[in-house]
Amino acid sequence: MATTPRKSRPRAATRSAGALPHGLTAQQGRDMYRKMVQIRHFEDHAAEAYAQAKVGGFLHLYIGEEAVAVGAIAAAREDDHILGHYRDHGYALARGCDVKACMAELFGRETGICHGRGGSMHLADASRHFWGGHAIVGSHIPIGAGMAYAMQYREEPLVVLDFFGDGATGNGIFHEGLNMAALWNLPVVFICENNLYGMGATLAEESPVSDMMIKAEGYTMPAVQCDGMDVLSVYGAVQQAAEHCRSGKGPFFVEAMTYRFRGHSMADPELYRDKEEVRRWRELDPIPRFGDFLVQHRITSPQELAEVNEEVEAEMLEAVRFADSSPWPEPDTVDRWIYAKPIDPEASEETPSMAGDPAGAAT
Amino acid sequence: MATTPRKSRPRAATRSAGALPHGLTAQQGRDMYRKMVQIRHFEDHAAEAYAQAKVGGFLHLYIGEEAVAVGAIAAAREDDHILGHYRDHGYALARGCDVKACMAELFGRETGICHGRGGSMHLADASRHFWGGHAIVGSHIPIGAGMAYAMQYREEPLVVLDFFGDGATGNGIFHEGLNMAALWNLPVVFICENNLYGMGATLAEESPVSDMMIKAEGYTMPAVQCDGMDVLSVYGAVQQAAEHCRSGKGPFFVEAMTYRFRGHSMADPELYRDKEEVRRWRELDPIPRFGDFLVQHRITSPQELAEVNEEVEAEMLEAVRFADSSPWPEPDTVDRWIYAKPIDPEASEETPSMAGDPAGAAT
Amino acid sequence: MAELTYREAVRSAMREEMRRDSRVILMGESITGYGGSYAVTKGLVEEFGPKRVMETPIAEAGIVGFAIGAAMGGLRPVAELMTVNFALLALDQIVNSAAKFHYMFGGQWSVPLVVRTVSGFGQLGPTHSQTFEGWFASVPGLKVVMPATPADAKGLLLSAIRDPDPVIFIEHSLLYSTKGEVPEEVDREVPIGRAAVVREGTDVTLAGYSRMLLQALHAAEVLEREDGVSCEVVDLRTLRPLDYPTVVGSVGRTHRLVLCGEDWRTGGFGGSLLSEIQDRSFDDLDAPIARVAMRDVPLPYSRRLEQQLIPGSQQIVDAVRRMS
Amino acid sequence: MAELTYREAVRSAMREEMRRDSRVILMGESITGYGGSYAVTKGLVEEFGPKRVMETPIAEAGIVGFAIGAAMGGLRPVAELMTVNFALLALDQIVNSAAKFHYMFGGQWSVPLVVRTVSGFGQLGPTHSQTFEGWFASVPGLKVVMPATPADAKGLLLSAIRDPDPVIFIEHSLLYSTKGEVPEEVDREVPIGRAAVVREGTDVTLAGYSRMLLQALHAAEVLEREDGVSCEVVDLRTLRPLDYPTVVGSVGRTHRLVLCGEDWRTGGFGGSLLSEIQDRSFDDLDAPIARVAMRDVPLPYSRRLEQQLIPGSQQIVDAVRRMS
Ligand SMILES: Cc1ncc(C[n+]2csc(CCOP(=O)(O)OP(=O)(O)O)c2C)c(N)n1
Ligand SMILES: Cc1ncc(C[n+]2csc(CCOP(=O)(O)OP(=O)(O)O)c2C)c(N)n1
Ligand SMILES: [Mg+2]
Ligand SMILES: [Mg+2]
Repeated sequence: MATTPRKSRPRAATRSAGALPHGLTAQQGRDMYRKMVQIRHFEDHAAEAYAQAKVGGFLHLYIGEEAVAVGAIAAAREDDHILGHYRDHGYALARGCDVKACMAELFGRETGICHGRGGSMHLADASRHFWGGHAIVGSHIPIGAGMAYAMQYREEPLVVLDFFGDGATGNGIFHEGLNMAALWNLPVVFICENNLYGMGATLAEESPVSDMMIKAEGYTMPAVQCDGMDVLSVYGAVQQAAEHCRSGKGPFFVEAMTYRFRGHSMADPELYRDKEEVRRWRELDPIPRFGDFLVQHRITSPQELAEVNEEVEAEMLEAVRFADSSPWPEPDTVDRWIYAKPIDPEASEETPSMAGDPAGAAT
Repeated sequence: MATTPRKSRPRAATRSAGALPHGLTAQQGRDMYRKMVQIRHFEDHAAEAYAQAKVGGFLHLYIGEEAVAVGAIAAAREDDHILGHYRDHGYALARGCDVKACMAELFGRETGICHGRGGSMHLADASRHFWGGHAIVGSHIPIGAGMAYAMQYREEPLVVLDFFGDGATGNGIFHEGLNMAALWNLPVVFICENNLYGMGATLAEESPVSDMMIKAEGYTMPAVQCDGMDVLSVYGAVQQAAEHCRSGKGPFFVEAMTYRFRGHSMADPELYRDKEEVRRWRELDPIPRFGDFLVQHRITSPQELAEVNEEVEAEMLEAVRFADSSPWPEPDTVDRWIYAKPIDPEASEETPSMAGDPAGAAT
Repeated sequence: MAELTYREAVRSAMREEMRRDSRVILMGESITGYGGSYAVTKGLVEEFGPKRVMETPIAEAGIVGFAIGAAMGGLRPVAELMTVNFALLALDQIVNSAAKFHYMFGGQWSVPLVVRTVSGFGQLGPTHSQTFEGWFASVPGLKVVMPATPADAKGLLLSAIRDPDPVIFIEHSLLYSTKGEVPEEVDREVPIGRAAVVREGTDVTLAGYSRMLLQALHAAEVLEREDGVSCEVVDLRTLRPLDYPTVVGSVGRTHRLVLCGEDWRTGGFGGSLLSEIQDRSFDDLDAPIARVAMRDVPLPYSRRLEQQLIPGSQQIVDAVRRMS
Repeated sequence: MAELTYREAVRSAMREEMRRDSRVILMGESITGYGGSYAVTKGLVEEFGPKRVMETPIAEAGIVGFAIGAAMGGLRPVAELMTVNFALLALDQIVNSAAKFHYMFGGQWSVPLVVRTVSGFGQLGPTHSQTFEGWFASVPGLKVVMPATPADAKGLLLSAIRDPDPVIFIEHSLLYSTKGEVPEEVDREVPIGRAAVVREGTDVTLAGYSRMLLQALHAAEVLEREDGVSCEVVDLRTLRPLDYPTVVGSVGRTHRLVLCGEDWRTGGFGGSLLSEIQDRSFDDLDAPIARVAMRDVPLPYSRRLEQQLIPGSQQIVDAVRRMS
């Protein structure tokens, strides 16, 4: 059982003031910091609203793992495609989805990013190329491969980032998706968030190998491991992966070693791991760690960081207010969107000719 | 695309007269030869009966691959468990199932080994620890792992041999089964019959790696490749694998490189491979090859081999006669065996007490 | 008799059967350290150890396939699929393997397997709020059980584990904390395949199962109090094989029938039931058989929309009122 | 008009749509070199190349998931699942992904996917002889089409490919070699969601789809000739959304209805149909609605047993005779 955090890779502590690795600008660095703070505060408020029964169902917090979504998505183009699993607030916010709409989704309101239909596990924003929030473990892995195929087919220089957990690798669908991506050389980065647990199962209970990247070998897929508690390490890995994909070299596998500070979902009594382990990992909290780094490198100052925290907190309070005061979906809209093209046979004449009508394509 | 037969491993041609490798006795060698001939003749007759519409449905011939089932099953104990896919005549006959009952199954008769219910794809004989004939690709892979678990749990020194094709490795269920077998260190030998095609798909279309044994690596499972056209090579590989399993060291993966001389099923027009490739593989026909070997090593003589052929042919003619003259299942038996313990609510009193009846266990 | 929750009743059936029969093993996702996503298996790995309470990878098809093999190898596996929504991943193994082997291999062996799974809702969103009992109940070779009470949960699970055939045992997440008297004797099986008249009445029969049985009982009270209508309530308990005689007998007395389910109206199990009972009871019926079912919508997350869709006692009351 | 087989009709819909719309791609097992296990896709890879006619691994869930993603990425995938028996492996993707996305993401995008698959039998044994249209038809978000004739096979497949929603398109192996007139114009869609009265009559309505439609037509002839009974025959064509008005209208004229399907009686789609039509037509009906369906048995291999079980025109004739 992997109970001790891995040694993190050497930090970029020797760089000169103002310089970030991987060609990142200072502004990009500050943005990444803000994004991580946003996710953290968003979820703290979500958890609070859950305790007040304003948010229901399953709520899976990403707290502790923020560096993965933020680092990875920052390394991609804005129009690269994102898919992820149900622990999805991080992907949404890292991609810049509207904070209020995300919060309203959790509150089940009409103003929610999916109009309250999907809830926490099913955030999505097609306009920002964020394709969900998928609650069936591993289901989005072949879906991501399929999107990558569409990009390749249409000769668009876009890459798909597909995020999933260590637990997903035990499911056959993971292998079917990787196999197809490899067979057809598709531009998809598979990002495994190895947080050592799949719900209550430990890594050792899920898989005979503890490095998930080994599973890419059967598909001759290049893979790297990165420190998922270090946003720069993730950025670097995904930058390399996305470049590889974009240049037509096929899929890439990134394993981010990370840890969720909270339970699997709000219902989790966390009996399967010990507090000491959690404490050790909390010391690697990616937010203060990256904050310190930015200060050390004089990219920002402690005051600026405090301001970011305050601004984000104000933003979240506003989001909660917005969500809480937003209207519920109208009862008579419950049938909306079952189909993109609803067909009402009740409206049909009784005996259409067998040859059918020559109406144009619904494309 | 793999169109050329691999070089076969060095043959045991330098051994002294009467000696067989792997500790095999001369009698065992002759038995293995007879088994291969049985399978070949059985299938020739099955194909003929199919052409006469006496056998229906899907009929998948094992012709060319006989060395795999025969070598593998000879290397196992008689009470080791066998599971395989729909191309299953070879497993049944190699395991010593009644030839007449197998033929009658193909003819759909009550005397069939499964009373005509299963047909060619679903042969089985529990009394001989042959658990089918499974027609859903890959489905029996976790089933074999589960049987192996039962052996381990019950501390029985038995091993499971689970046969499947190269095509099955593209299905998620293959991975789920291997993962579990590895996690729990189970006594199961996974035997991949790599015949270069999954129906009409070439190896290159199925998998980015052409050696299926590579797929065992993600499970840290030991694996060997053997020459599936050489019954001794298969015997040696499976002997090693079964020993490994039986001594508690966990699962083992054997890849047998082989080739089906006939189409995927009787319906196959074989447009996807060229005749020249088939011809080259036919030169490696495992039956004359092993026959020559036995003669060379003076374990048998050409006359004896000819006798075997005649005896087997007579046995098969008799089997066909038996099948053809066997009774059909009685119409009113069609509901038999849907349940092991049929429950007839029609026979119930109308208002049983809510606590139910305290009848004993149906164990 | 002891008062147990439905959750405790399920757990105690497993515990007692495991104590009695060393062949019984459990397997499933997060059923050990975590204690099961609905805490049903809590404490069992501590008592029986990891060889008998197996933590599995997230591999539903593999889990069921593995359990089938274990059953063929002489064990009595109880496989938990965390919810019935994930059972879709295992349908091939359930339908093409478990349900077929005894038949297609000519009765040579059976598959004594229990698949425990859970239906339910509660803002879980469209992918996590479905129920598919009608699908399972359409498959010859499967037995399908959906208990409504703690006593039945225990008694039917005992029967299911002892049954030589594959049994799909569907619990309901909204019932886990309901309480009821449960007989203590180990061998108190409730037989598979028998419905029960749990309330006698003269005017209309309400037939339901699982959570809808409780809704039907509640509706019966309301109808008695407010309308003076006397409802007979039948708990179907087993959907396959279904105890038609009990339902037909009840309809013979009341001449009216409301079928109560939570699955989608179109294609739901109620349609099949209705079809069969109409055949058997046509002359007894004074009104068309009514159905209460889920509207044909993927159940949305939003509390308001969800509450509007979930069938309950009010819909049953309405259905009865529309009849008379 | 040209005379085509059902197989050619399906193929020509794909070919024409692929010529018209470069976004249309096909994917499936053995659909290229082999030409498809029922030879439906023969010649297409030669015309359109392997980027548009994709040979896949044997990975049903992956195929459908991949096709969903391709659809989201702007393509119009037609995924072939070799038979509906193997579709069980892909049910999660069909039900929890394809059918849900448009709804649960609040209408942001749709999944214009066609899953082509095949029902049928012919000594294929218990695992290979099933049909699950009722399961698909119970899922809101899916459209389900089962054509009976070459003209409909072509016209409905054109509609399905152009439809923005996921469509399950179920062919029948025993129909592939049947012939019929098919309009040649590329744009001859047959609309999804409309049934057709394919034979007019006055005494009883026979409603069926796919192979059972032909059996119903044959039964109608027999009944006219031998019994002087005039049957109206309705081809349902689309099971979801179902064209109830056409069925109800016909029952309004004939007052009797036989529903003809091949799926298992218990839990089969006929039950759902019966339930709904009974609701709508109760006052019109002079007799209980009759159903012809598969007996609840895993279809055995043996020819004799199989022939005894497969529903056909004789059972329809018998059902009508029992009614009058
Ligand atoms: C197919 C399927 N099986 C089971 C579940 C229940 N479930 C939800 S999350 C989860 C654990 C997933 O673990 P992992 O992939 O490591 O992701 P993490 O939650 O650790 O981020 C499980 C078992 C599910 N949603 N889908
Ligand atoms: C799940 C599933 N998908 C598809 C099929 C149809 N099918 C039967 S055999 C076969 C090819 C299998 O190839 P392989 O595993 O290599 O075995 P081989 O036939 O070469 O012995 C296919 C696709 C099936 N039976 N089951
Ligand atoms: Mg995890
Ligand atoms: Mg093969």
